[in-house]
Amino acid sequence: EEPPVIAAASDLQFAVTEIAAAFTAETGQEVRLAFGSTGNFATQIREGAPFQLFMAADETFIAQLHAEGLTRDAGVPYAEGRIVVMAPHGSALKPDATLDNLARLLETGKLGKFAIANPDHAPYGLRAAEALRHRGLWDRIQPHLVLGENVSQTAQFALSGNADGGIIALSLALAPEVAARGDHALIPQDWHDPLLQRMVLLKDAGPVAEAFYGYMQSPPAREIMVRYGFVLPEEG
Amino acid sequence: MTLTVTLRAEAPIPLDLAFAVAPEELLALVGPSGSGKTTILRTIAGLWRPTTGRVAVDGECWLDTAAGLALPAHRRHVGVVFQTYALFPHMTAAQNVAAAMDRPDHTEAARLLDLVNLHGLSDRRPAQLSGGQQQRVALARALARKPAALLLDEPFSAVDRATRERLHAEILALRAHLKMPVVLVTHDMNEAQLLADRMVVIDRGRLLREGTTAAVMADPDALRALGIREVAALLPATVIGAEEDGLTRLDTATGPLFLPGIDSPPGTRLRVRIMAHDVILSRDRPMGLSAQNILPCTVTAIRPGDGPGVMVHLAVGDSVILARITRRAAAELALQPGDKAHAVLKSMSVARDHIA
Amino acid sequence: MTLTVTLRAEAPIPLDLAFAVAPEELLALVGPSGSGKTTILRTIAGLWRPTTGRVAVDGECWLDTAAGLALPAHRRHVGVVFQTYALFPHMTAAQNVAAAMDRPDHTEAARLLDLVNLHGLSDRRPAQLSGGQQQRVALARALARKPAALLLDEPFSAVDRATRERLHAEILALRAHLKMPVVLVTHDMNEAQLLADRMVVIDRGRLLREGTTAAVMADPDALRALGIREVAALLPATVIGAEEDGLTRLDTATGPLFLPGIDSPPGTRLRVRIMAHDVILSRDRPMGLSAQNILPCTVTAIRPGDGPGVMVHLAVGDSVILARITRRAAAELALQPGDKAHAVLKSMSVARDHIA
Amino acid sequence: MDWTALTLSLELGLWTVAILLPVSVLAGRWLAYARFPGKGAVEALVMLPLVLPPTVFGFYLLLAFGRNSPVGTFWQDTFGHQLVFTFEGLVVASVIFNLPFAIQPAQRGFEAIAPELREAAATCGMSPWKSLRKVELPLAWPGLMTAMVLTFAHTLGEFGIVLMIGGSIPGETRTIAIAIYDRVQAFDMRGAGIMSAVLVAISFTTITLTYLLSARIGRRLA
Amino acid sequence: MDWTALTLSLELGLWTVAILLPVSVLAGRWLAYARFPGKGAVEALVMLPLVLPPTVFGFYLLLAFGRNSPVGTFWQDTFGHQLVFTFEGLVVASVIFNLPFAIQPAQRGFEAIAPELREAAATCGMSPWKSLRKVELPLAWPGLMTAMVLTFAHTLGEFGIVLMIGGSIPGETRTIAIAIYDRVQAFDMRGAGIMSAVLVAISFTTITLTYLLSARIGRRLA
Ligand SMILES: Nc1ncnc2c1ncn2[C@@H]1O[C@H](COP(=O)(O)OP(=O)(O)OP(=O)(O)O)[C@@H](O)[C@H]1O
Ligand SMILES: Nc1ncnc2c1ncn2[C@@H]1O[C@H](COP(=O)(O)OP(=O)(O)OP(=O)(O)O)[C@@H](O)[C@H]1O
Ligand code: MOO
Ligand SMILES: [Mg+2]
Ligand SMILES: [Mg+2]
Repeated sequence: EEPPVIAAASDLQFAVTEIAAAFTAETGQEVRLAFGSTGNFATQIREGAPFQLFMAADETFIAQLHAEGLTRDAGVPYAEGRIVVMAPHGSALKPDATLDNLARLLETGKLGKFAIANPDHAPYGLRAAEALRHRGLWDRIQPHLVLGENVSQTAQFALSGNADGGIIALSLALAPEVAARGDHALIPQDWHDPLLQRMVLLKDAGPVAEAFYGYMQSPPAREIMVRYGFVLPEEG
Repeated sequence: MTLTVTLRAEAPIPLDLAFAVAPEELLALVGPSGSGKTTILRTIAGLWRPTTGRVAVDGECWLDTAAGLALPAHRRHVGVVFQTYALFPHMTAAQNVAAAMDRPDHTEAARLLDLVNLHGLSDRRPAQLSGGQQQRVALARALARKPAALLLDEPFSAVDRATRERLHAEILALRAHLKMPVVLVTHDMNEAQLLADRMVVIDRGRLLREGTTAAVMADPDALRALGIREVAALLPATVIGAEEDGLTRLDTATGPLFLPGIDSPPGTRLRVRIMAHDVILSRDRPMGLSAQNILPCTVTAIRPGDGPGVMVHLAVGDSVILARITRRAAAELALQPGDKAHAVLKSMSVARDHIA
Repeated sequence: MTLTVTLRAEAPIPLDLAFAVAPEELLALVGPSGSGKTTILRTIAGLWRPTTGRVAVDGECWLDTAAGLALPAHRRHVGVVFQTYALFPHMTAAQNVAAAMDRPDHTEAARLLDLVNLHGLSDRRPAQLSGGQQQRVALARALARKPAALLLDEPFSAVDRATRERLHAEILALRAHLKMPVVLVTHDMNEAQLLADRMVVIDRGRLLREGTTAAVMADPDALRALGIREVAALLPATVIGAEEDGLTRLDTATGPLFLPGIDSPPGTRLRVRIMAHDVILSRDRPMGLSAQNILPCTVTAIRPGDGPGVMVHLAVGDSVILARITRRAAAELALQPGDKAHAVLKSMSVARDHIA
Repeated sequence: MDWTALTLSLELGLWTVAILLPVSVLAGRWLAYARFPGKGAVEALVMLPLVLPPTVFGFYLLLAFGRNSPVGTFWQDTFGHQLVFTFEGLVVASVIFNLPFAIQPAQRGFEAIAPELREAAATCGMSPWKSLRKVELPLAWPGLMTAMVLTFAHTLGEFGIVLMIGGSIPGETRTIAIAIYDRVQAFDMRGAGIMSAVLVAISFTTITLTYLLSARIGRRLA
Repeated sequence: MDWTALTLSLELGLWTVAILLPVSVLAGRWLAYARFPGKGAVEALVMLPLVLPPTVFGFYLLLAFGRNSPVGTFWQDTFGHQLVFTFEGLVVASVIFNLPFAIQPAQRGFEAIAPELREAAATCGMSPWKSLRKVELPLAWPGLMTAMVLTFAHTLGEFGIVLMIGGSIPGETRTIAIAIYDRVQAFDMRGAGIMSAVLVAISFTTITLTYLLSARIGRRLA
């Protein structure tokens, strides 16, 4: 029997990989992880993808799948995502929680490109747009935007040196590989709607997936999630 | 295995003709460049389809537009030598030859390549062969098929004289052996006359003249269409034997003929091509000439040409030979049909390639 | 504009020869199939590079391996007719011809196509032309270049007799007009002898014999290599005028010659090709023969061949004619060098294509 | 280095090539020789898999082959398992997506054969099948080569379709392209670099060898 | 319907084709005629842009052309603006990525020309340049056609590289492929369907017309 496949939003890359390793170490059971876009996973699940557990970046997808009877239940929220403004070392942009530096660069015409995820479909992109709107920068920043397909790609844009910075997930910014490349500042939680992330067991879920589902809610997993900057439901 | 061909088409060239070739018969298809010879061969082979037409071999019908029948080329049992050779560039000479066999037989392929004088070149690809060598591979390939009809489109045009003569002999031997009809397209009248039993002269897609080679070659109209001045007759002869000075004695209906360079054994029946312009006429038997062959004969007809020459038809036993002399000479000799005369023929004016 | 050629190579074929062609001169390159003729033309044209060699025209050096010089083909001013025609398939006949001009001149292209008897076919693509028609387009294209040297690789092999004669005349006229050296590869000895001033006989890449056409064609060794039995001499003659019966009177060093079918105006100097096997010898002037031309001459040499024939060399004024007669006849006539004799020649045995 | 993913990609490439070789021979030959009105349209049709972004094309394929589709239902009934999210599904999608790369060059390969050689083959008594084997395939070989190498290389690098149809299941549908993509997404530049280098090296070797052998194979087909 | 994105894609396709046509003629001709050891390796090299997933290839291009790279610096100094995240950047990336599609079929096209025809061109006094124009281009035309149509179609559908190098800037680097992808991701199936249909229809028409005209162009080149 092959280990179950778990579909996870790409902002979970680092956290869930580490949790899965811990899970295997603890239980001796293995899971296979597939990271990708939440929307794609939802479509694939409708077409019969053999995932047993789905960890979405946006809980609305879970609700839809539940309504269509494809999930075991309504699932549980497992985290709330946070966004940061991040700039690579040596950038003109100096990240600050209030985006003042970004605003100044915009005014003085010193800002180059600025990366966010595509707000049309990427949850992190939508929240980034809300935050920029809240700060009153949305209209002026338009000519500077480059749009990533998802939040990981946005991070690549922001940190490759070709953009002055961008807004990405805190969970990515805390990953050592990313953190090493620049500085970030957490954007206030009330500048955007919450990024409520929910996971759900799918109809065909087996015992190992169930065990992992449980493990995700256990203290060791929660500890890892916190380390990667996720706000956990109870702490909300 | 008679091959019968009837065809009619409007485009790309108006064609309208019919002919037949018996098994073991070799038909020469002659005519000016662009008159439709290749197109006719392509029709027989199934590579071109006329508006209406019928092609049959030995009762087996290959094409019958009336009946809506058209056998694809690969199911017609023909051997074709294309004007452009069309060798397979990725195969060696031997592979090209073997490609035409139903089951490749490399010994046989080697034998055929020897036959066309290509010994030792069987592993060369076409690009490594000279023009004449390629043409001979094409001939070997056509023969390899053991075809029900052999179609040769100027198959010796790029081959030197010596090789050509050798190939002529091979074709004649094979034809008798395989009992197949052969259609030969050629611009070389000597070749046509020596090899062919019958000739079809075409011009602009139409049959101008058809008949035995002797008859066609004696017909000034047909020859004019071909732009030919060399009329010749074929005199049947039997080899008697070699004389000590190297000449060979042959018997004809009217007496002995001494010719050089004949290797055939005594008893062999030959046809000697005697060019009309090579024959000198004399009323009396001439004396003291270097010419060795003086054949008594009877004048049967004197036909004026459109130039300064006349064609004198001479009966020599059952055969006819032709003498083309000037009108002036005819007048001086005062020849009349029925007169006795002597045809003077040099031994040396009959070249080896005029004997088949 | 003399073309000089020296070349040596080991592969693909061992080649080792040298020759030169003067401006206005036509050199026939003859030899068995596969002997290297095409390779030599390709060397001159710059399409093949020998191990060592030199090719120069009129002092301009095209190839000099010693000096490390090799002009690319497009900078050598040659006109080439390829054995396989090599027409551009995407161009019409006229476009093919114009493609060889530095600045396309469609009037000139049309004129050249007329010259090769292709009037009305100038808008056809090669695929829509017969073999002989394609060959003539190739000839027109080679001429269109107004080359410093014309290289012809069996340029008339696919063309019918009448057209061929016409093309012979055009080539001769052009050569005189353009003053270029011409190298002609052919298997047709008649063609070679009529058109060529000199001949080079090659065999397996080596020069076997080189000399004036008359000399080479009188050399039994050279002829044997070519598989040829038709020795001939060229007798210079001047046209006097047409007689009323259609024969033309010509003057030679030894008296008048009456030949049919000569259209050239009085005063034209011609060369009449007299085949050795066509000449009959007689000690006394023969009487009562249909043959019109009886030329007094002196025996200069009697050379035995290796067959039953001997070659009698006859002085006719400054020229030489050859008579090939049987040894038996020579013995009967008891000919000795220095003897007077009469060469008997039929008017009709000199065909129109034997006069140039 | 994810060797499983690499093996999977190579297998996918080989299967795709193996299936597309006969397809491109038949379709390419037909398009090369047939003359009919609307041929240009058919040739354009063959190109269409290219014009949509692979992920989108994959998305539509997923709908077309998914478990709610007639094709998906048929496959399920016939083979007892679904088509999408399996290796078979990847092969099918890859074959469809690579049609343009396979058919066009093959067609040009057949078009380059002089008609007189096909005629010579027929008059040598070769059936169309034998003519194909002995004359046309060897002569069209360079075109077929191009078709196969383009297809193989493109299959290795294909990402969007494979992701949509396959779902990136490790060991089953996660190809080396997806694995490298994941490494890049995870900012694991070292891992991505190693995988890329290995993939490029293997591809380079394979394709070079293919070219070196191809002349020989082309000849041996004769 | 995002007409701006469509126009952008068509422009990108045309630019790519326009640049790759001369490149593929030169490189394809050289590879077709030249004989040298290691030619198989050069041909394999040309294929390599295909074997990496486009997004990854795009990522490496982003690093190679980025503003900290020598290329990026040079571009900035020469043209006064950066190369990545601009239309020019897309064109450059697209040209590189399409090299295999352009060069291989062009090479086969040149290889299909009988050597005797090039020889005839030379003895007709045509310089290599004139021979190319009058003889080789018309005869290699089918191969060049394939090269150009594959390149054009593939550029329309290309997503990964365009996204990485371009950054999906509306009106500048957001091509129709990205726009359609975004619609699909946003579950706007109607919008995605309409855009896909328009793209397919326009591509189909363009390619069909190209094929129909190509024979004529090929001839007129003569
Ligand atoms: N690439 C090659 N490899 C080996 N041998 C070759 C190659 N090319 C030509 N040859 C040989 O070189 C010889 C000379 O060829 P060439 O074409 O010059 O002959 P040719 O005198 O023109 O003959 P033909 O009258 O038949 O046209 C031939 O025997 C041919 O087989
Ligand atoms: N596709 C075509 N379109 C128009 N005319 C054509 C086409 N193909 C052949 N022809 C013409 O048909 C005629 C007959 O051609 P064919 O090849 O049968 O002549 P041929 O007698 O073999 O001549 P040759 O002795 O020169 O080979 C020629 O005048 C040729 O121009
Ligand atoms: O679902 Mo994402 O990780 O915002 O692209
Ligand atoms: Mg013909
Ligand atoms: Mg030759």
